[in-house]
Parts: sequence; C-alpha cells; structure tokens
Amino acid sequence: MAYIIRRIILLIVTMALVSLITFAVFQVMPGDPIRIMLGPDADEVQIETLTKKLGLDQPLHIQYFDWVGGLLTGDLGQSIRFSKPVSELVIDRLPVTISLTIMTLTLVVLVAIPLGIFVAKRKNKLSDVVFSSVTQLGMAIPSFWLGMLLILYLGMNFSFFSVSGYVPWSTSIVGALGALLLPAMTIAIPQIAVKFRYVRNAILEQLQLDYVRTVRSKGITEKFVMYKHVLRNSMIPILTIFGLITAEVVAGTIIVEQVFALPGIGQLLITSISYRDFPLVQGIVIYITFVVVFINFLVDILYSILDPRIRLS
Amino acid sequence: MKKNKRWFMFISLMLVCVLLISACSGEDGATPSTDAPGEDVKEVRDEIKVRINSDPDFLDPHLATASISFQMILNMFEGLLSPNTDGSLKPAIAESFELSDDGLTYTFNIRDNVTFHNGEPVTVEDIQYTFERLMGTNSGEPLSSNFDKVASMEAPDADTFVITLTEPNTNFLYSLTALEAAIVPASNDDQHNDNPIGTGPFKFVSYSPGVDLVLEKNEDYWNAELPHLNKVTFAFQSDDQSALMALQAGEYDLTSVPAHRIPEVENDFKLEYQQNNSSLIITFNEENKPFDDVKVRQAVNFALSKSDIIDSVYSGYATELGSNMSPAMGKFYLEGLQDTYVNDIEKAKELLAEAGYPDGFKTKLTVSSHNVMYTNVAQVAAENLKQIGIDVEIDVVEWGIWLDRVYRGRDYEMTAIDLTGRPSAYDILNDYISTNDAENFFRFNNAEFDQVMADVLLEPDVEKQVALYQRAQEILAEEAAAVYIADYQVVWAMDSALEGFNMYPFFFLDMSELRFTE
Amino acid sequence: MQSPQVNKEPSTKALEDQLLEVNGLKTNFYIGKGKVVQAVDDVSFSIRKGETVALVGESGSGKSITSLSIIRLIPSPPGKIVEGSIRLEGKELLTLSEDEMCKVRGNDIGMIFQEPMTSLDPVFTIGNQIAESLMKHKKLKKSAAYKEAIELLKIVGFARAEEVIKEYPHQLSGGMRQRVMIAIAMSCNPKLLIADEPTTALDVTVQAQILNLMVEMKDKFQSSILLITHDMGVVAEVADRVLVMYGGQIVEEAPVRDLFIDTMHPYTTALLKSIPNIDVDLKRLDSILGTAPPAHDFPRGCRFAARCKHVMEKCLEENPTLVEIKPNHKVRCHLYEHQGGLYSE
Amino acid sequence: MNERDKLLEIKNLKKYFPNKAVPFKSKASQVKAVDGVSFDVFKGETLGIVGESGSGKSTLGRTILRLLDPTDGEIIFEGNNLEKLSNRQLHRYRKHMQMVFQDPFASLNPRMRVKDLVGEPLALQKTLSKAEQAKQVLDIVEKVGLTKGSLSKFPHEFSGGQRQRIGIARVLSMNPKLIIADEPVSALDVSVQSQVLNLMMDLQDEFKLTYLFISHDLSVVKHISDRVGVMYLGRIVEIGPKSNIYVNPLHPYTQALLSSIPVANFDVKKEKIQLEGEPPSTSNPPPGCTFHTRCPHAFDRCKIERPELVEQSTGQYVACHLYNAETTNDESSKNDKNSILVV
Repeated sequence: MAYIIRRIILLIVTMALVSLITFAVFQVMPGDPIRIMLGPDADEVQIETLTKKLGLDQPLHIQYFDWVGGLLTGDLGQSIRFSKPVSELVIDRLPVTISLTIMTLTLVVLVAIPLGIFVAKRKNKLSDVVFSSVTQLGMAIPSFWLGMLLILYLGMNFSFFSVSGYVPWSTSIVGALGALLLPAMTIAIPQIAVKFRYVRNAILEQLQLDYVRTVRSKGITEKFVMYKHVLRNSMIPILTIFGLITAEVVAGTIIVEQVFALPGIGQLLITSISYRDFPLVQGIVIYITFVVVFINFLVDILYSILDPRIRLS
Repeated sequence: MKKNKRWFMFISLMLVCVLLISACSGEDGATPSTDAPGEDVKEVRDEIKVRINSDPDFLDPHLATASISFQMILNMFEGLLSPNTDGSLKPAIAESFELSDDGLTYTFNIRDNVTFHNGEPVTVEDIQYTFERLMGTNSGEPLSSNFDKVASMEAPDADTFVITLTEPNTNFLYSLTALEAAIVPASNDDQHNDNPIGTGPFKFVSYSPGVDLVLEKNEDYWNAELPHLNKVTFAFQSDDQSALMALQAGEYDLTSVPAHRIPEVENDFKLEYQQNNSSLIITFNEENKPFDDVKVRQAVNFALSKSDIIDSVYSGYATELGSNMSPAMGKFYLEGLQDTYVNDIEKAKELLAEAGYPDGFKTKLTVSSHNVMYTNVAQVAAENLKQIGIDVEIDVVEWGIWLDRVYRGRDYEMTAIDLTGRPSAYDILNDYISTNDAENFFRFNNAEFDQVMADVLLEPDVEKQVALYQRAQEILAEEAAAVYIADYQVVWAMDSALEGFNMYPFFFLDMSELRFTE
Repeated sequence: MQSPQVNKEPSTKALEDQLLEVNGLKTNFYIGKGKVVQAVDDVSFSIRKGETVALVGESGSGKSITSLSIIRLIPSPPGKIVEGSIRLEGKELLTLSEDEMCKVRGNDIGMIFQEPMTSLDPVFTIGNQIAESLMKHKKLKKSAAYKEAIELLKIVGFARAEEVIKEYPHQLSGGMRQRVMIAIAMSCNPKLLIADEPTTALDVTVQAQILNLMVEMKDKFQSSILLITHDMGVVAEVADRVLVMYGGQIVEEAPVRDLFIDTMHPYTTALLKSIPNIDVDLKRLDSILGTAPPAHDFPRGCRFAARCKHVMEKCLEENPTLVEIKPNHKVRCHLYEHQGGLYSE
Repeated sequence: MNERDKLLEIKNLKKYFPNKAVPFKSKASQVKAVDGVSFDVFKGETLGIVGESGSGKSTLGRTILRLLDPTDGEIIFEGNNLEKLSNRQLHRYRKHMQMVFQDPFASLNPRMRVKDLVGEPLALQKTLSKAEQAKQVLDIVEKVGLTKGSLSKFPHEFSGGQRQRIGIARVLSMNPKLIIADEPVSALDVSVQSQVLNLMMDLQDEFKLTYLFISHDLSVVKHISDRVGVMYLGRIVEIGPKSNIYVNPLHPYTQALLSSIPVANFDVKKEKIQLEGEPPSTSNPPPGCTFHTRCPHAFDRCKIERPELVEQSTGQYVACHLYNAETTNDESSKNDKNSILVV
C-alpha cells in the first residue's frame, strides 16, 4: 500500500515537473498559435477576435495556471488548433498509439526472445556471429528509412498491408492489422536487432549459474532446463530491458506515425508543438508521462510476479 | 502449476485491455480500402479519397482563413456568388444581381430552390445573419474587415437582398463568394465549426483531426446534375513521400506531387498541371538600408536568375513572373513584365555601385522550414547574389517564428515566400503591398501605386479597371517591390479514370464535377 | 555429443559388488589459443555398493571435474571427456545418448553441490523442485510427487515440511537449503550420491548435522557416496576409502585409516601436516612450498616434483604410475617403486 | 595479569543496522550485528575471535577500525578513546590499526603494480628518498616471501596465497601496531593456508605485532591465538586463554562447536554434541540468552535474562547462567565482577 502511494506521488511529481518544463519551453518559444494556424492570409480583425475569444491575449503564466486549474477539475482544456477538447483528441488517438505500442512490443517479445534463445544455444557458432552482425546493422537503421523500405517491398506488393492511414479494430480486424503491422515492424525491427542480444546474454548468464547445474543433475532434459528454469529466471533481467524499450517504442511511434499517416498521439504531438497549441501539448505530455510511469509500475508488478524474492520480502 | 495460472491471468488481462481499447475507438472512421483498383468488377466507383497536406484550420467558413481549408470546405459552402475557373464570378445562391448607377447599391435576387444541408430552405434572414456575423454586428466580434464600408443591408422581400455601400468598390463582389462570406443557416449558430452546414454540393459527415474530413453528396443540391460522387474523403498526410506511396498502393485517388517526382507517376496516373496563381517572391524589408534604395532592389532583380530557380526548385514546372499577377488571371495580366530584369550581372553590379555598395554587402535571408521550397529557393538565390558581392546568410526558421518575426514583426532583411492566389485581381495586387494594407510586410511605399489601387475600386468600367491593374503591375516591376520569380504549378496526380477535374486560380479542389468514368 | 574413446578392456575388479568403475578417465578443457587444460588425466577408481569414498584435493586438482564427468555435466564447450570408461553397475555411461543419460542423472546418481545458497532455482518453490525429479523419474502425478516431497523433507529433518514445500529457496537458511538439496538428490533412491564439497559453505555446527544426515541417508537408501572435499577432518569422519588427487591425477588411494596412519605419498603427508589440528598442539605448521603447476602446462615428470621434499632426478624425468603397494593402498610415487613389485601385477 | 599492557579496550560496543527489508518499523527491527561486546587486546598477543556466519565477528572488526560507525560503546586504543578524537587524530590512529581481508584481490587495486601497492603508504607518510623507499619496499616484499621479480607485476598475475602476501606486505608498510585479520586464510587452499599462517606468526615475532584474528575455523584460531573469544549472535559468550577454551570449554555453545569439528582421530571417538537447528536471525534474536533456543541445558531463566560475562577460572569468562547460579544470591559481587569485565 505504501508502495502504491509512493508510486502515485512520484507520478504526480513527475507530471507536474514535466508540465512545468513544457511551460518553460513554451515561454521562450516564439510563435503565435492563431497566426500559425491561420497563416498569412488571415484578416487582422479575425485574428484579434479569435485571440481574445481563446484567451490567448493573456500572459502565458495566466494561461498555465488556468490550465492547471482546469486540470484539477479533470478538464484538460481546449485545443487551439483543432477547436476541440484536448481529452477528446487524446482519447480519439489513444487506440492507435496503444495498439501500435502493444503490437510493437508483442512483435519484439515474440521475435527477440525466441531469437535470443536460439542464438544463446549456439553461442560462438556461425549463426551467433551472423546475428551479431545483424545487430550492428539494426542499430544503424533510421526508422523512417526502414519504414520506407517496408512500404516499398511489402506495402506495394501485398494489398493486406496498408501504407497509410488507420482502420479501427471495430471496423475490420484484418484492416487494423494491415494498417498497424508495417509501422509496428518499423519500430520493432531495430529494437529486435538490439534486444535479442540482451536476451541472449541474459540466458547465457543464467546458464552459468549453479542452479542450472542442479537442475541438470536431476536428469531434467535440456529443453526443460531452458524453457522452464533458465527462461523464467532470465525473464527478470529481460523484463528490465523491455520496461526500458517501452519508452523507446512510445518515442518511436512519434516518427512512425508521421511516415504511415497514423492518427496517433505522436502525430498529434508534433502538430501541437508546431502549432504552439499549448493546452494540447500539455495534455499529451501529461499523457505520455503517465504511460511511461505506469508501464514502469507494471514492470515492477511483473517483477514481483516473476521473482518470489521480491514478492515475499 | 500455480505460476502458469498467474501468467494466464496476466495475459488475459492484457487481451481484455486491448479489446476494450479497440472497442472504444469504435463508431466511425474510414472503411478499409477494399476498393483497390481491379478489385471491384463492374460498378463505377463513386467514392474518392483525396490527399490533403494538413488539417483545415476551421470548418466554420467564417473563421477559416488558411487556403488549405478552403481547398476542402468550398465543396460544402456557397456565397451569393461563386468564383469561376478563370477568376471571374458566377451566380450561386444569388441567381442574379443589379448594381445601382452610383455603384453603391447591390440588389441580389435569391435563388428559390436552395436548401441547407439540414433541409431548411435558405432565407433572406439567413443571409442577413451571415453578414451580421461576419461584421460582428451583434457579437462585437467582427470576423472580417471586408464589410467595413457597408452602409446598410435589407431584405425587401423573401427573394431579394440589398446591400448598400458607403463608397463604390468594384472589388466588393469578390467579398461575396464562399471564400469570404459563405451563407450559413442562422439556426446553426454556435455550431458552425463542429457541425458545418452550408448549401454546397457536398455535406459534412465527419472530421477526425489529423485523419480525415469526410463529405457526402448533397442529394438536394440546387443544381440537380451535380455532384457525381457520393462520398469524398480528404485524408491528411503531410509527407509527400508517404503520400506518393499511398497513391501507388491505391489508397489515395488524388494527390499533389512534387515536380521532381513526376517521372515516378506519369505512366500510371493522370496528371493535371494547375497554374495556381500564387507568386513565389523574394522580398525585402524596404524600410531599412540597403533595400530602401530602389537601385539595390533592382540590382538584386538583375542578379537573380529566375530560370535557375524554376529549373532547380520546380523542375521547370513554373511560369516566370514580372509582378504579383500570374497569367492565370487572364486579361488582368500584363504580358512582358517578366523580362524587365533579364539576368545581367554587370548591370546589377553597376546599380549596386551607384547605390553606394560597390563591394556589395552582407545580408540575411530568413525563410520558413515548413516547406523545403523556400530553403531551396534561398540557396539558389544566395548563389546568384554572391556573384555581385552580396553575401547572403540563410536563416531557416520554423513557420511560427517566420510569421512572428518576418511577417508580423517585420524584423528581417530578405525573405522568400509565395503569395497565395486569389480570385480577385484587386486582392492579388493590394494585399501585402499597398500601404493601406495591414499585411504590408515589405514596407513597400509608393504613392502612385496606392493611388492606382484606390482609383480602381471606383472605376466601373472593366476595361479601364484592367488598364489600372496593369499600371499597378508596371509600378511593382519598375520599383522592384520584390523579386517576382514565378507562378509555380501544382501537379495533381490522379486515378486515370477520373474526369471533371476543375482548376481555379486559387486553392480549391472542386469535387462537384469530378467522377470516375469506368 | 561425440562419444569418447572407450577402454574396452574389462575391469580388473569386475566384482559383483562394484557399483561404479571409472577407468582411464581423461577430461580436457580447450581454453583457446591452442591451450589444453588436462583437468582430469587418467583417473581410475571404483566404488563398491554401500561404500563412502572421499575424493580429496585442493582447488584445481580436478576433483570436481571428475565428479561432473561421471554424470556428464562438464560444461561443453570448452570441456570434453576425451578418453576412458565410466560404468555404473556395468553399464557404460559415456556411450549413452543424452536422453538415456538424463534417465541416469537424478535417478541412479544424485548430486549435491557446494553452494546451497545458489544451487536451487530461486523462482520455483521447494516443492516444485523436489517434485520435478520425482515426476520425471518415478513418473508420479503431480499430487503424488508433492506428497512424496513432503515425506522426503520430513526425512531430511524439516518439521514443518507441509509449509516448506510452498516456500522459495531465499526463505531458507543455508543449512536448510542443503537439506533440500539432499532431499532432491535422494528423491529417487539413487545408487550413488555424489556430494561435491557439501559442507564447505556451512557453519561448523550445521556441517556436522549435514554430514550426519548424509550418512543416515546412505544407510537408509543403501546408496554409495562419492564425497568430494578438501577437509581432511570430514574425510576421517565419514569416508571408508580415500582418493587423493593432485594435478588432475590420483596420487594416493587407501582405506581411510591407512591414509592417515600410514601415509605414503609426500603430498598427502605434507597436506596432513599443514592442517592445524585441534587435538594436537604444534608450534609451527609444516607447509608445502610453492604452488601447484598450471594445469595447461604440466611438467614432464611427477607433477608434485617441484614442491616435493624427497624429489629425485627421476621425478623430474618421468611421471610415476599409480601402483598398489599394500593391499588396497596405491600410490603414485617413485619413492615406492622398489617395493612396488609385490602388488603391481 | 593486570600488569600487561592493554593495546585496545573495547567497552560495550554495539553496532546496529537498520533492517531494510522491513519498512516503516521502529527500532525493534534493527539488525543487532554487534550487541554489547567488551574485551581487551594486549600488546603482542593474538586474540582469536571465532563464530559462525552471522555471529557479527566481521562487523566487530570493521567497527573497531571505524570502517563502520559504532552505534554505542567505547573503543580505546593506547588509552585514547577513539570516539573523542578529532578526525585528524582519528586518522593518525587509524594508521596504527590495519586490516587484512579475506579476499585480498578485492582490496588490491588491479591496475597497480606490487611495488606501488606496497610503496604507496610509504610514499604518503614518510620522508624517504626514492632509493630508500624502493629498498624498504623490497625489504617488506621479501619479508612476506615474495621475490624481487614480483615487484613490477600486477595482482592478477598472482595466486590467492601470493595475493594475500601482497595484502599483508601492504599492511606492514604502514608499520601498524594492531592488525585485524578478517578470515585471512579461509579463501586459500590448505597447503597455502599454512604458509600464510606461518608467515603471520613470523611477522608477529619480528615486528611485535598484535593480532585480532577473526575466523570461523576453530583449528586455525587455536593454532595462531593466545586467547580466544567465541561469538554467538552479536555477543561474546566465552573468552579466555586458548588452553582453557579448547581443553575445558564452559559455555555449551563452545562445547558444541568444538565437538562438531571433524577430526582425524581413529583411536578415541569423541562424544559429539549435536546442536539442533541453526542460529536465529540477528534481526530477531531470542530474548534472554540468545543461545537458549539451541542449548541442551537451557532452563527458564535463560529465556528471560541475558547472562553477563563472568570470570570462572583465571582469565576465562563465560556468559552462561549455568555457571553463575550461585552469584545470583550475591547481587553486589556480581555487579562488581561485571564492572571489571576483562583481566
């Protein structure tokens, strides 16, 4: 209980800090949201009317405290750029980003772990060396470029893959898969290329440990040794890494959503920053902070599920 | 084993989460693109997906100002009049009008069978409401300065609407198109942005920020023959590369294509080249040294090679200009001005020396980063200007900063920008340049130009108007108000089965006559 | 796994009561750069049914590798059994397939290791880890295996066995974990229990308990024990027969009493003298000078020669063979060769 | 024996650690690693401290050296109470007390050559010329039985026994009065262990060193020590001359401990005292005598009252109610004895 309270306090402090930093950045960033939105063709009269109407004539710190005030009542405010409530915009886009994140993580887990095991079993053999080289390559690939490649080779040749836009799961599961698979692969492939190495090393490290010898001495076959004991134990360090990549994946979605025209949080964030949409930026930043802290929390809980030493201490 | 149970619980929990999330996404959204070419066999397609670079600023036509918004929403709205593809006007909600001899009173005859998308007929009260809203009569929040000189408005009967001006304005009719004054229903007050209702050939279905704007056929459109399409989806995609791929994958039916990528699409898609009436310029802050001196501006004009820029930035798909006015404006355009400053380095050096800068000078060219076009132009220009000793530092800034610093703050030396096309010759020449325009960021100041622009508003005779507009163009060229480089073409690539693609001298993707032929 | 070259000649002591016969065992480690560590070099010995044999040596002498070779758990690579024969009740272990070997491990041979703190899998319950063996070898159902596990825990001295099966290793002390290890090793009534330094990491008072328990278990299950240790005290108290290893080879083999009273090999002698004895007051300990030679670079002659007080010229030239000097007392030393004829064939 | 010079006096020393595993709890959950320990160390002697894991013997050594801050109690070195010294003075006294660790490798900088490892303390504190320094380093290195050639080698090039020699050389170069050796030979092979023990004894004679020798190995402690203290759960349960402790142990724990040692003696079978269970946790020690949970002679009083160290024979003190039953009648004499804990 105390642990959960501490977590919640940490979450609140982090969110407050992040929002303050965002505020500070906006303080020094030039650019008037109304003008950016309307462009040079706007009628001055109209700009004046709108600025007043949206309260943007107020100094930024007043806007900030208004926003904080709203936040305390659960109101994230109104987006300037889209003339819609921030919460509505964020919630509309959540399914996309969350689906993409979960799909990416699933891909990473489903590929990196078996691949890591595969390579660990063949330590220092040819396949191990080959995959290590692939790692180097994987780390060097920029994700937008990889996205383009995937679009060119998969998107263009298989109508199953969609190269642009999003189809909600409720409309068509196949459509949603088609829309998300390429972007998920785009984020996942470099992650897999790097992370399977960690899995390999975690497993190799476990294989060195005394308990493995004990298990073997009981006459347990190598398959069981690997999948029941070693893998389960390796999950603890692996989980740490996967907790970390979640943040990287969320960051990855920002670029990939641009490339694939996916209407997710990342795309919204970029738009909101370039349009100086202060309430929207704050809303998204709060959301992302929440997600990252929440995932860390989840990882901690998973730790305790996996590791009785944590659970029972 | 107990641990397996715990794992199972965890995995099911995750699954439930995913399902819940996806269920929330629910309701609407685009259907999957099962309409890939070749898949449907017989039926002629009646739905189209058009790629647009970014979201509209507002759906409320009175709030919207970005040209990109009108590109879409003009399909939903009409004014009393409508622009034609050649820059002239045609009747719309007003069937006809009369102008009094003193040029002050406009009497509009309202078309009978026009209804709003919500089924209500258009009444003179709605028209009255529209103009009052724009003028801020009741709210005190004016949304346009176009109607400052309106003396009165009245509706003597249900089919007639009369507007009286305080002084003649030959450009006034251009304020009555949907670009400036879309007629909207009074009953929809306060909801124009969330649920836009107009009288145009298409009606609003949904808008998902960052995703798309969906319109559908207005079955009760007063012109019974139009439109042809049942559904139009404007999908937002800012990245040209991705858009091109989506076009090739059959997910988009229509998109603009950067000129240098035309070879990739010209075999499989139908291309249309829109002379879009926008002028790419490099201009100066003419209040400060050295650009307050006309000789310096002329020297820059002589030094810059328009053809270099057109070739390198637009792959040749552009027309050289001599002033703001583009050949797209037909008779208003003065032919020949583009040759006022033919690339001549010696001449440029001479002028610079006369102005007191025999060794040139250092300056800064500030451009926005939101379109690579500006940076590309700036690089060519900097190369050109180096030849006459002008050392140009290129400063690339964010669009918001450009607007703040250059456009509004006028805190700059040189900049490159394109001025969006307008249907009205007056607007093209007056905006940004005339000293009575608040948007004069060049700080151009020429008494004769201002006089000509004032005279033209009072001149009822069209031929004489043309003469005045042409004089204005001459002044801009002579005074080297800017380096008028080119009207670049927007190249549209579309499904080859599409027909009826109309092009206007401003940003408008007219969907009303568009249809698939097979 | 490539099967090593097997000595086909029949065991000289193919007696009925022989449980384990190790013959000419040779295990190498290939540590790169062409270096070969001869961790176990031509080791032969046997264990009778019900007998406790101690394998004594300092670190690096090859005693642990010998035990791991027997159950074929040498980390491979880099280790490899290159020669020899290991027979359990006459059945050659080195030629068994990995699957068949798995049926021997835990079933015919149980093993206890030195590090009770780390030798149990930290994420599974005690019950699970005991039952795993039972389910594999005795083909018990899960519930039956757990029931049996509780019985085993009671036998090894857990009063609250029902609770302990639900606990995790970290909840137990070192001594308790070693009891669990014994329970696991004994779960399938193995014929041979290999205990690799089972009490080294434990406190003296606990060590005594564990040694007692092992002896009890041996009697109860009628197993034999191969006890690997460096503690001469433990050897004296528990073992019937002793094998002393040095430099990967057995240098002396004798019944426990003989070894202590009629010590032959200079290394064994020095070893015994260098240990402080609680019952004997010595002003100074005898110590063996120098250190053991590196296992990847043994000298040509006797491996102990460089540290031996009685070193002769011959010792530097020729490595002596293990010769039976007295009944059941063998030694690998040139000093005894002149009297060796009696018992060496 | 009072005339003997006390080098070090420890009075009621306590070292408690917060128990991190139990958050939000009061002092009750402290780990009492050292719980009221008092003894003296005389000049030139070796005091052995034996105990099983968790008995607090290592913590005791570290606390005396002030590597850990004591929770309570006094440490008096050559008559100076270390608690009352300023930091600078403390620093000076610390030089007189040095520690030899179980794992010499962990305490030797792997990137330093032997000559620098050994010479570093010399360079710091003495006004010697380079040549004199080098000579002194060589002297010390040869004293501990290493060759001149080893001077320019790195620690990893040595075996465990040799590393322990380097560790000892390094300590010797500080010219200490007291060396606290914490399990100095338990990581070594038996043959090497005897070399190091012999070395330590030789050095003691030569340099008039005083040792506090901490080990779990009763045989080793017996061999090297003059007096022996037995620790159990943070307390000293018995302390006295080696001959008394090993021949006539009084405390039931000491007795059990001694009888548990496996020995090679085939003629006389020793009677074994088998202790049940393992030592309880220091974070939750039993009340009264901490040994009562395992003691074959425990009676009611043991569960309630903590026994104090009482002298039973010359220099042999035992903390056990079995022996001071009679003193309970005479409260005053008992208190008297408690005030002078050590000889």
